[in-house]
Amino acid sequence: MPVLTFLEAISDALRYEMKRDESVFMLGEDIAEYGGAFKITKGFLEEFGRSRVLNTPISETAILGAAIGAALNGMRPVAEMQFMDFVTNGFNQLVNVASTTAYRWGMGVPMVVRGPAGGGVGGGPFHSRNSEAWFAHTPGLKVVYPAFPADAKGLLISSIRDNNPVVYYEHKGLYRKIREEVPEGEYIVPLGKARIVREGRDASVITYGSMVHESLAAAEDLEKEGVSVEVVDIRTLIPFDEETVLASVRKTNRVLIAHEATLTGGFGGEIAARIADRAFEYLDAPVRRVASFDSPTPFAPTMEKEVLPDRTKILFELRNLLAY
Amino acid sequence: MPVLTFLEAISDALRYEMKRDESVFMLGEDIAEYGGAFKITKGFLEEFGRSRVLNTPISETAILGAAIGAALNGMRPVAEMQFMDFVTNGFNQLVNVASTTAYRWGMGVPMVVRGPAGGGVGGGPFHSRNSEAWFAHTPGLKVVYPAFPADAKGLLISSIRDNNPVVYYEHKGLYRKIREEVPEGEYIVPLGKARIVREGRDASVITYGSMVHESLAAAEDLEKEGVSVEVVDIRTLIPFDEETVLASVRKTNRVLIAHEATLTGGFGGEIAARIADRAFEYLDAPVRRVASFDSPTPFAPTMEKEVLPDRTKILFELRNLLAY
Amino acid sequence: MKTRTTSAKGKPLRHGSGKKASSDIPAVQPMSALGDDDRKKLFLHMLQAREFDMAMLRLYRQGRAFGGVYSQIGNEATAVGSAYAMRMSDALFPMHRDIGGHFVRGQSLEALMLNHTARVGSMMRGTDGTGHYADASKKIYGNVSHLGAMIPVAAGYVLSSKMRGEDTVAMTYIGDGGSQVGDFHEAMNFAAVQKLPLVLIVENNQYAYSTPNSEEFACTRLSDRAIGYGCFGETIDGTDVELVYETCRRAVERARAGEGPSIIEAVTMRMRGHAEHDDARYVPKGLVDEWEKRDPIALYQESLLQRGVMTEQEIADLRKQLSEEMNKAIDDAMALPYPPAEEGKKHVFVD
Amino acid sequence: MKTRTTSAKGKPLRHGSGKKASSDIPAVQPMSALGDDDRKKLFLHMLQAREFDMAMLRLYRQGRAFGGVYSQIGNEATAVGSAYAMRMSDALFPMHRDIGGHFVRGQSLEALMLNHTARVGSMMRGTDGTGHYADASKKIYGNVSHLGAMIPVAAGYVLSSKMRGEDTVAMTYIGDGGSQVGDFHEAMNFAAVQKLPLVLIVENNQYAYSTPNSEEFACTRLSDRAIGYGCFGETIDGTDVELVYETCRRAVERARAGEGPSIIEAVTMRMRGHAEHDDARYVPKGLVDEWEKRDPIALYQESLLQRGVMTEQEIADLRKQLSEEMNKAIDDAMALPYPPAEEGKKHVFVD
Ligand SMILES: Cc1ncc(C[n+]2csc(CCOP(=O)(O)OP(=O)(O)O)c2C)c(N)n1
Ligand SMILES: Cc1ncc(C[n+]2csc(CCOP(=O)(O)OP(=O)(O)O)c2C)c(N)n1
Ligand SMILES: [Mg+2]
Ligand SMILES: [Mg+2]
Repeated sequence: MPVLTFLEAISDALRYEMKRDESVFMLGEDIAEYGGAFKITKGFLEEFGRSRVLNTPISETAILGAAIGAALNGMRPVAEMQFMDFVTNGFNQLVNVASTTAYRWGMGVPMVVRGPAGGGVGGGPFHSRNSEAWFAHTPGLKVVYPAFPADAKGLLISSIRDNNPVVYYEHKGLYRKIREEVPEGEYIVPLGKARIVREGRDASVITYGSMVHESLAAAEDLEKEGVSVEVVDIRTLIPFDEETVLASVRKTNRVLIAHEATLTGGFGGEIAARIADRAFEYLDAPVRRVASFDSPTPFAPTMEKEVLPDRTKILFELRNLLAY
Repeated sequence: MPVLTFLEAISDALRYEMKRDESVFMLGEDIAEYGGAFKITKGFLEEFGRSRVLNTPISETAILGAAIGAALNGMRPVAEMQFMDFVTNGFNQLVNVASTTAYRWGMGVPMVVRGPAGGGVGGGPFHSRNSEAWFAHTPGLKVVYPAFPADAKGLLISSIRDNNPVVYYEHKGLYRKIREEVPEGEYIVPLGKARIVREGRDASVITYGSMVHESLAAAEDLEKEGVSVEVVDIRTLIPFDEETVLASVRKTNRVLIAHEATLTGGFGGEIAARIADRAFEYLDAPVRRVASFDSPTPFAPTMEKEVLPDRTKILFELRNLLAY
Repeated sequence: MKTRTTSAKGKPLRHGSGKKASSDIPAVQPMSALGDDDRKKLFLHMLQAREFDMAMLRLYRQGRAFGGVYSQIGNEATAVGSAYAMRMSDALFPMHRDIGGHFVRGQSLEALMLNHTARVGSMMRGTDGTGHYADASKKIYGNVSHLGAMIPVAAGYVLSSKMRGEDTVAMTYIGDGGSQVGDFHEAMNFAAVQKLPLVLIVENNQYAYSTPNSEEFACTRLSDRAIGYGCFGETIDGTDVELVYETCRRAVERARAGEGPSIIEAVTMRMRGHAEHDDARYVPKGLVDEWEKRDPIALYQESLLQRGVMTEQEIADLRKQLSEEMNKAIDDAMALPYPPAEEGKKHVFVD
Repeated sequence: MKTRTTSAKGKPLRHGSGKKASSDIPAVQPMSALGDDDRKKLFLHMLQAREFDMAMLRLYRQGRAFGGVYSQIGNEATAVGSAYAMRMSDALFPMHRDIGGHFVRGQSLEALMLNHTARVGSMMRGTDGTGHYADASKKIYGNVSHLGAMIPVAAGYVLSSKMRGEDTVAMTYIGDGGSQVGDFHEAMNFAAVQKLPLVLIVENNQYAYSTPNSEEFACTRLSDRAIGYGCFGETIDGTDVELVYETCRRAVERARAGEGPSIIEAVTMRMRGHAEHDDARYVPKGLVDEWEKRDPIALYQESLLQRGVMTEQEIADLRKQLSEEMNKAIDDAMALPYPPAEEGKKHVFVD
């Protein structure tokens, strides 16, 4: 199996689906000649032609609306947001049009909105947001946030084949940092299945996206001290794999939830609530969360590091949890 | 003290602030001659003139953007969304411009966005949404959702005087249904203070907006059975009065969270998470939530009733909680 | 310059100021191959729309309708004439005053009535009402409440037809008010760049809820926006069904020929309140009186009689028949219950 | 018709096709009361902008800058000429290639350098960088990344000035790419309806990131959008600082006189990549070569020398002085640390 970066795995999934299914096409800003701001679609124009690798004007509402229209007309559009932050300019199309169509019309809207999200790379307030909780609170949308190249590929293929609108987050900090073996060709990871990325007995970390890696690092630190931490990567927020999460908590009896999005109103609240409800009797300690401080993401590296969660903060909370 | 409906209390607050402070003005669709879709600003045009009761084109982005600009230029604009659902068309202005300005520029953006929200009145998918959780997850915005006329007045006055952007929800089902004595003239309810609207010993319901009334009704039902339920109206989501909530839970040891917004990713998750963290040792039962089913709000009355939470569903969950 | 007006005197057809003389509005200049059968159909569909409207109004007055009841009186010629310019393989994305177009595409009274009253068996299962439904078999894709949101969707629809080499055209609508929403701009610009086969009808009925044209926009004609997108634009009298048809037919032909989108502003008057709860007191009485004289159905009836296309008797019979059908549809719908409650929890996603 | 072009031959000034001959671009036609002192200032501020740009570029190459480094080479005349048309009591809402305007309003090199490198003491405390800052003392309100978002904000700013009877004008900017964002539409329409004193400069530098004009819009001139809003529109050569100044001065005067907003399209070329990471391979070489000849600073220097406003020696001295100041500003900034980490957790709200 080839070793691919996170970014390459996404390109691989897109290319594979574009080849496999004529109804798949891409639209977005600068995705044609330029191959996209992060070069995800480099070479796609040459391979698939201009009509399937469609450069659009800077018009997120038009991009998302057009994707919905194309999806209603038998296509499987993949809309790229140059940065996921810009989805706010087409927000209405997603939360009111795309998300309600199955319910109202009984028709699928098989579209994927994907793009780079997340902080830690000096992007500042407008190129760092983790907005997945907005969409997780919008019935009718699926929300995916992978952490590993192989998952990124398998989940993206599933997202494209799904008949519902999927918002697919790519943490830009992982693009070139994380690499692993990724199966060639057909490779599917179903939506709605969490994955235990590290087994453990003493505590569980429920996490996704960039924080999976920070959690694994913290778990390794603790392993040296003889403590065994389980790390669960939920991978998709919607559908949410409650069973796997609850099973882990019931096993370890201590749980920390970690995400990079800001704390208040983040999806960690939802996870904590479900645990406090359905695994209540198994809890030996308070349900804790590690997340970004409730602020915009600052630009200066010192300040950005301060507000973002990381291995050290996770480690700190895990120690508290274990000491409880 | 005059007895006012919820709607009249809002008009009263707006009128009072418009009279008191020249920098307060209103902008929105059909708010002038027509007095707004719900007649909140009836008579305002005559009283304050066209420039302070500004009819706008149907342009939520322009409305919210202009409000930000006016706020930066010494005014205290109150922007009406004809229905709060339409805030999605100006979403970017709120979540990226308004919310980050204090942090980036050190400048206040004293604006209020207000409008009718919520279901139960046959509004269907596009006139019923409770979107407060989106904004509660956006650092830099304050979020208010009153349940009583006097609070509506006092909180709206505080919102207008606040130097930060405030998203202020008015449940349209309460507009003409709920009335009570409302202090005349100056009346302030500070943002960030929850209110115990009913004291109790055996369980707490943490709630806001329309569900405060359903929770009170359920509490009354249980009182007849000799059970004493405390009902806490948080009133503002951001800032969140964690202390009052935790104190209630520490007292009753059983907690139900109720809101009309859809369950998954709703603000109830945040409340549950904080309780499961900071009141963990006081909990004698799982933290439960009652909320809308995760779907758009359907139009047919039978179906709408099915998905929305109400007194009966709260009662059912309270009984479970008490029997635990 | 791609925008022109058909105003005979070159005066802009706009501003609900009560100053517009009916002589400002050009007479029909038939250039069509419309036969008498077509004319009868145009008339029939306008009548159907009116009957439907009056029925909803009755239900509303009786307290038997709920949700917003949006009358389309005054808009029948625009809705019917435009939809009649399409092929059945084309796609219609109507707005809230375009029920006439649904009839053109063969939608049944029964289905519409169930839909609007959210009865069991309605096209949206009761999840929503009004013209928000879709019927793929008739290529009708209804609107959402958020004005303008369906313009980019219609654009994407024909973008994909075009990708597949099909010659589908999409026709969609927006009000004088809705034209100020950002979606209008992004979608029409995108459609122009991609030369999409999209026809946008701007239904300028002088008001957006209570807001008159003068507080909505400051341009001479809303079709002048076409200049800023590089597409075709035209402003016409929207009460003249054959003129609407002809204008739209040309726009549809241009679209199908790959010449890109058009913006057709059809000038009419919203003859009732925004919805039935609104008494529209803000509309100057003179304005309404003036437009009363331009009732699209009365005008067309007169024209058909004059041209001998239909007789008084035929028209009376037709009206009677439609009214009976309507009453039956109401009775049938009202006899049905609302959908079962559990339906509310189904199909948030498709499989 | 309110839109016109200053293209001498009536040819549209657009399309980065490499086909534009420099003779298509009209020569300076001074109508101004610009004195030689003004001319020296215009030149100075353009040079400051260029120096700043080159400095950021150096830092980037040395790996000492972070975030996006957006060069404005080619845009100096537009940024400086337009800002120079304002009073200090007016408000500037610049975009990412308008540093020239900041200098016009007296922003210091030091403050800008701290800001762009996010050093301690920077205007935004390190919360953000680039031209996103605001400086109320100079009435500079920077942009957010989301293109177009500040147009409605600028509109609201002068809406409130107008309410208070002040005569403040706001000038704001958007790119050829950003002009397709819905905010553009909603804001300019709103401004036109309210006759707001707003001047929008559309900086058409042929590309939006990698996307050429032809894939962004299909209209002849972006200023033609003005027709659809009922405001004034004009397309000019954006490399000619005095022409830009004159055009903007008229727009500012109209605005102040209550005649409403203007859309001025200034045609230039983005001479480097979108940001420094972008080698702009997608731009045809011929196009760049052609525009090299129209470097706004070289053109103006030539003009000043010819007219005897400045001597070669004066210019050489000025350049040297600016370059020294710049090096000092860099060294000073680089000697400072980033802000303390705790700053990240402060001031999410104001009191
Ligand atoms: C984005 C948005 N904002 C506000 C509304 C509320 N609203 C519904 S219809 C309407 C007036 C529409 O006027 P117009 O577009 O002229 O259509 P008309 O009803 O006159 O046919 C308004 C303001 C809405 N539906 N969508
Ligand atoms: C709403 C939005 N979508 C996408 C982007 C990403 N983006 C940043 S600059 C840019 C190109 C801008 O082009 P233009 O407006 O022509 O300005 P220029 O950089 O050429 O001066 C893009 C696509 C953005 N900033 N905002
Ligand atoms: Mg209208
Ligand atoms: Mg550009």
